[in-house]
Amino acid sequence: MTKLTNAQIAWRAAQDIHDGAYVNLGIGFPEMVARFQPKGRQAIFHTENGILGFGEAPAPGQEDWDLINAGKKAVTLKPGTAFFHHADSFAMVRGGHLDVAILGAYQVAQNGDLANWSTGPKGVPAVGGAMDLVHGAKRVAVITDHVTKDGKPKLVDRCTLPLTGLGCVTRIYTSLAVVDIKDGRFLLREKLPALSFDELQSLTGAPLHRDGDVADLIVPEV
Amino acid sequence: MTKLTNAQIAWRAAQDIHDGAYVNLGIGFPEMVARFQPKGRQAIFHTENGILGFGEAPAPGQEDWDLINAGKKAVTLKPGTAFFHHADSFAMVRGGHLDVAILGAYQVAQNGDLANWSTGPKGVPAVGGAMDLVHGAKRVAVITDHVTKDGKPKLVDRCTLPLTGLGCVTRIYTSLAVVDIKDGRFLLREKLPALSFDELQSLTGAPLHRDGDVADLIVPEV
Amino acid sequence: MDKRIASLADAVSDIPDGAAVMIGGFGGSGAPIELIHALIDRYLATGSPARLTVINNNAGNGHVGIAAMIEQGMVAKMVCSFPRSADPRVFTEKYLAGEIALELVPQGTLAERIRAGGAGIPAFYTPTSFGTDLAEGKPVAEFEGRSYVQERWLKADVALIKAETGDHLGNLTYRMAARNFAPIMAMAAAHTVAQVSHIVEPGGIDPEAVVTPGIFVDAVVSVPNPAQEEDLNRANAIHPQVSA
Amino acid sequence: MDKRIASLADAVSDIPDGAAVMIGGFGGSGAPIELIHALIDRYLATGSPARLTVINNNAGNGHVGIAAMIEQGMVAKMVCSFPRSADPRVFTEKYLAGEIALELVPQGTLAERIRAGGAGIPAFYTPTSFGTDLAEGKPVAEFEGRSYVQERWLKADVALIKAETGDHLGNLTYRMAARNFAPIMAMAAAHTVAQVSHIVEPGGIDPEAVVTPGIFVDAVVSVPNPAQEEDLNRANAIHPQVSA
Repeated sequence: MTKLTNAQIAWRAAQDIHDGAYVNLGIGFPEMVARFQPKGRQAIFHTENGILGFGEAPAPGQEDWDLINAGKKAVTLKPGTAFFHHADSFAMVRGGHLDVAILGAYQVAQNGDLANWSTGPKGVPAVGGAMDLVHGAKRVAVITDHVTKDGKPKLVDRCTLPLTGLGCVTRIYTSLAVVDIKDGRFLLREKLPALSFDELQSLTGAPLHRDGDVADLIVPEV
Repeated sequence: MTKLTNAQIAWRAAQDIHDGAYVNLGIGFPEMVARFQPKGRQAIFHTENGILGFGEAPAPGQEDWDLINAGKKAVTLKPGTAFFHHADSFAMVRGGHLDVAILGAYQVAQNGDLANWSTGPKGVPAVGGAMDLVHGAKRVAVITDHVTKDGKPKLVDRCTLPLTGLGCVTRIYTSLAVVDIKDGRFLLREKLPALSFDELQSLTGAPLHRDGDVADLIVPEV
Repeated sequence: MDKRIASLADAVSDIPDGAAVMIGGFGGSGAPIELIHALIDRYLATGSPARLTVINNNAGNGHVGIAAMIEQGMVAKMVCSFPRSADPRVFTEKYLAGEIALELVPQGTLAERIRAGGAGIPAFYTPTSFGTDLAEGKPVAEFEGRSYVQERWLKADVALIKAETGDHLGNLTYRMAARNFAPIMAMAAAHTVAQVSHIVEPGGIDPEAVVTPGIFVDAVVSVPNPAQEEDLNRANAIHPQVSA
Repeated sequence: MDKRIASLADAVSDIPDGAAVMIGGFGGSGAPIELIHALIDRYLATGSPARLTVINNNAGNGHVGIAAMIEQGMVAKMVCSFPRSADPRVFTEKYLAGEIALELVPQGTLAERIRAGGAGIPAFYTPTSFGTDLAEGKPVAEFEGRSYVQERWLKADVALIKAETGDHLGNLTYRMAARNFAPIMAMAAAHTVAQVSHIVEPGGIDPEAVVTPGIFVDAVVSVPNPAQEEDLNRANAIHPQVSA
């Protein structure tokens, strides 16, 4: 089955970020969104560990390990960067000052519940800033493969994994579709043109609704 | 009756401030304590409006009105001064970081209750930072005339004026005596030598107790 | 993105009737006099914004700044810790006449409530005011054997603040003790307007020295030589000036 | 007053068994490696301090810093948000073997609890973790139609932090994102020790640029060229080094 690559999902998510938006990207895959800002738009990126307005990764060998993001990867300064401490950083998060947070997911439920921090009682649990980010950013979006590695739906009726937050996600960018969450339902906005509605529904763990036309999900060259 | 002047009371209070102590002086009369730091000791003064380690008043005409204390009087910079915002300033206060707060009083009760912000329902009420200062400084002391202008006790059995804080004062420097508060009782530590215990008791609204010798209250030349 | 606004009038043009307005400053130090006077001028010209709730440590001094707002009748309620000053007549007379409401808040609680508003903390416990008249009606709780009062966050529709240097992105620094409430008010208001003495390009402020990151600021307006409230009052200034 | 301490060993000599120790840093950025290693050296020489509770965002990486403390057996409990790293083996093994306790706290809640500890706020409400496993057993309350979890302050006996410049009075500045938890940990600990790359006389730091005022700092020790944890781990460093 044709599906978007992670880079292509990240590209799609980046198209919805307006110029001047304050954005937090979750560690790992979501960090990729920063690479695909549309021309003429410049988001201002926030990282939990106390930087606002940082730039992209430095060239290898040029890292300054006091200048890292929440994923512990090196970043760079830009004109207008600001440093602050952790309590101020999460005041920005919890206080509703971020426009968008884009996070990864194990599961997203049709009521907006998100599970993205724990796959269960085995191993060492780690939560980081995810539980704060889902409460505070004006818009919480998820980017994810549409299904798990073994083909199970990640868009579900009800999360079975430990929750990160209740009713917090409003848009999901997947490898197959763009789905909004509204009034406790999945609303299909875009899907890959080659994929029928029924095929997509069969890969989704709760009913997909439509509210007007479903647009074609663009497959960008990235 | 001979009694200490305000300056002399302030001098006495200043003798109990150790070198390097972090000190907040209430606005008005308590500010005078800063003038009488014993030689070789240097307290670090905090003011609610966001300065730590400021210096004395500037010469008239040299005021910078962005550099004022909580009483809106001009102060000066010293090496090591720091500026911070109001929430951080009261984190210092409430968080137990000040060694001493010295405040004025309308009434202090033998249980340590303090009334110093309101003389009743008439007029415009104003509280400022007093209610914060009484909860947080490691030691809360009061400096005051021993009696009101019309001769009534200010050291009382129970405060009749609106309270600033409960059980917060541990030492009172008056125009006649130094009185500690311990286990809900006034403990007389020093008194003017010319004044008999009974005379002092007659000017005090609750029993004065003794715990060992009562020292002579020094009348300094200031 | 460029948060610069061309004029003081533009900077205050959207504040609606009935708004809650946080105004920086402690006494005259940090008072954004030019923004306040622009707001008064708008009110005198248009009748708006009226019935404001103003949040500031004090309640004005003399006949300029917040005192002038009160004198002109724009303010329905003051939220402050210390409504006294060298010349508090304007507030005092209206208050005693029942023409203005007062919510008296201990200064540290005022600061913490504002910071909580900006930080997404709807309520917190403080020892301050426990057992006093100012705690009446508030929930209390005991933690580790000590009693505390529950206080709620304080937010505003608008904050008007004075800063020293600001860049196009809204990053700000302050001048000495003029900092006071401004950084936390910038956090707690839905829309924050800063008048700044110096405007610089992004990068013109050392990232280590930024006190208010631009995320908390919506508009920056240049006021190169701001008036000092204390100086105005010593010169017996009145706003608006009465034409001869 | 002079808060300078002559040696790293002196700076950590008073920390008792069972102490709660806040350690600055986010990953390697801001980790006070030299203070941590001095504490490990003391433990290896004397058996103290043992059974520590360590509060940090993470739980160590590789075989230096906090990971080395855990590896040597000094740590009874970690309080952190993210006990994972490039090489988390030391913590992971002890945790899975039941040899170390873990209190997992969402990162923003961890920061706010520490700040509350320093600010005299015994409890506060946050939306974070509401309805999740991490809120189990905690009081909840509704404010303005939204649900919140009550969280308690977090204090410590000691904070060990890394700063860039410090003066004799304990005023501190930091280097870039190495700031992270250090300013709030300095507030929340009964005794705060800062290792600083540069020591200056009072007045050597611009009063506007002070990030941590000296009131929050008890001891300052000079470490002119501090190690970066990330560099140590890339070089596969181990503390203590095993003599050949």
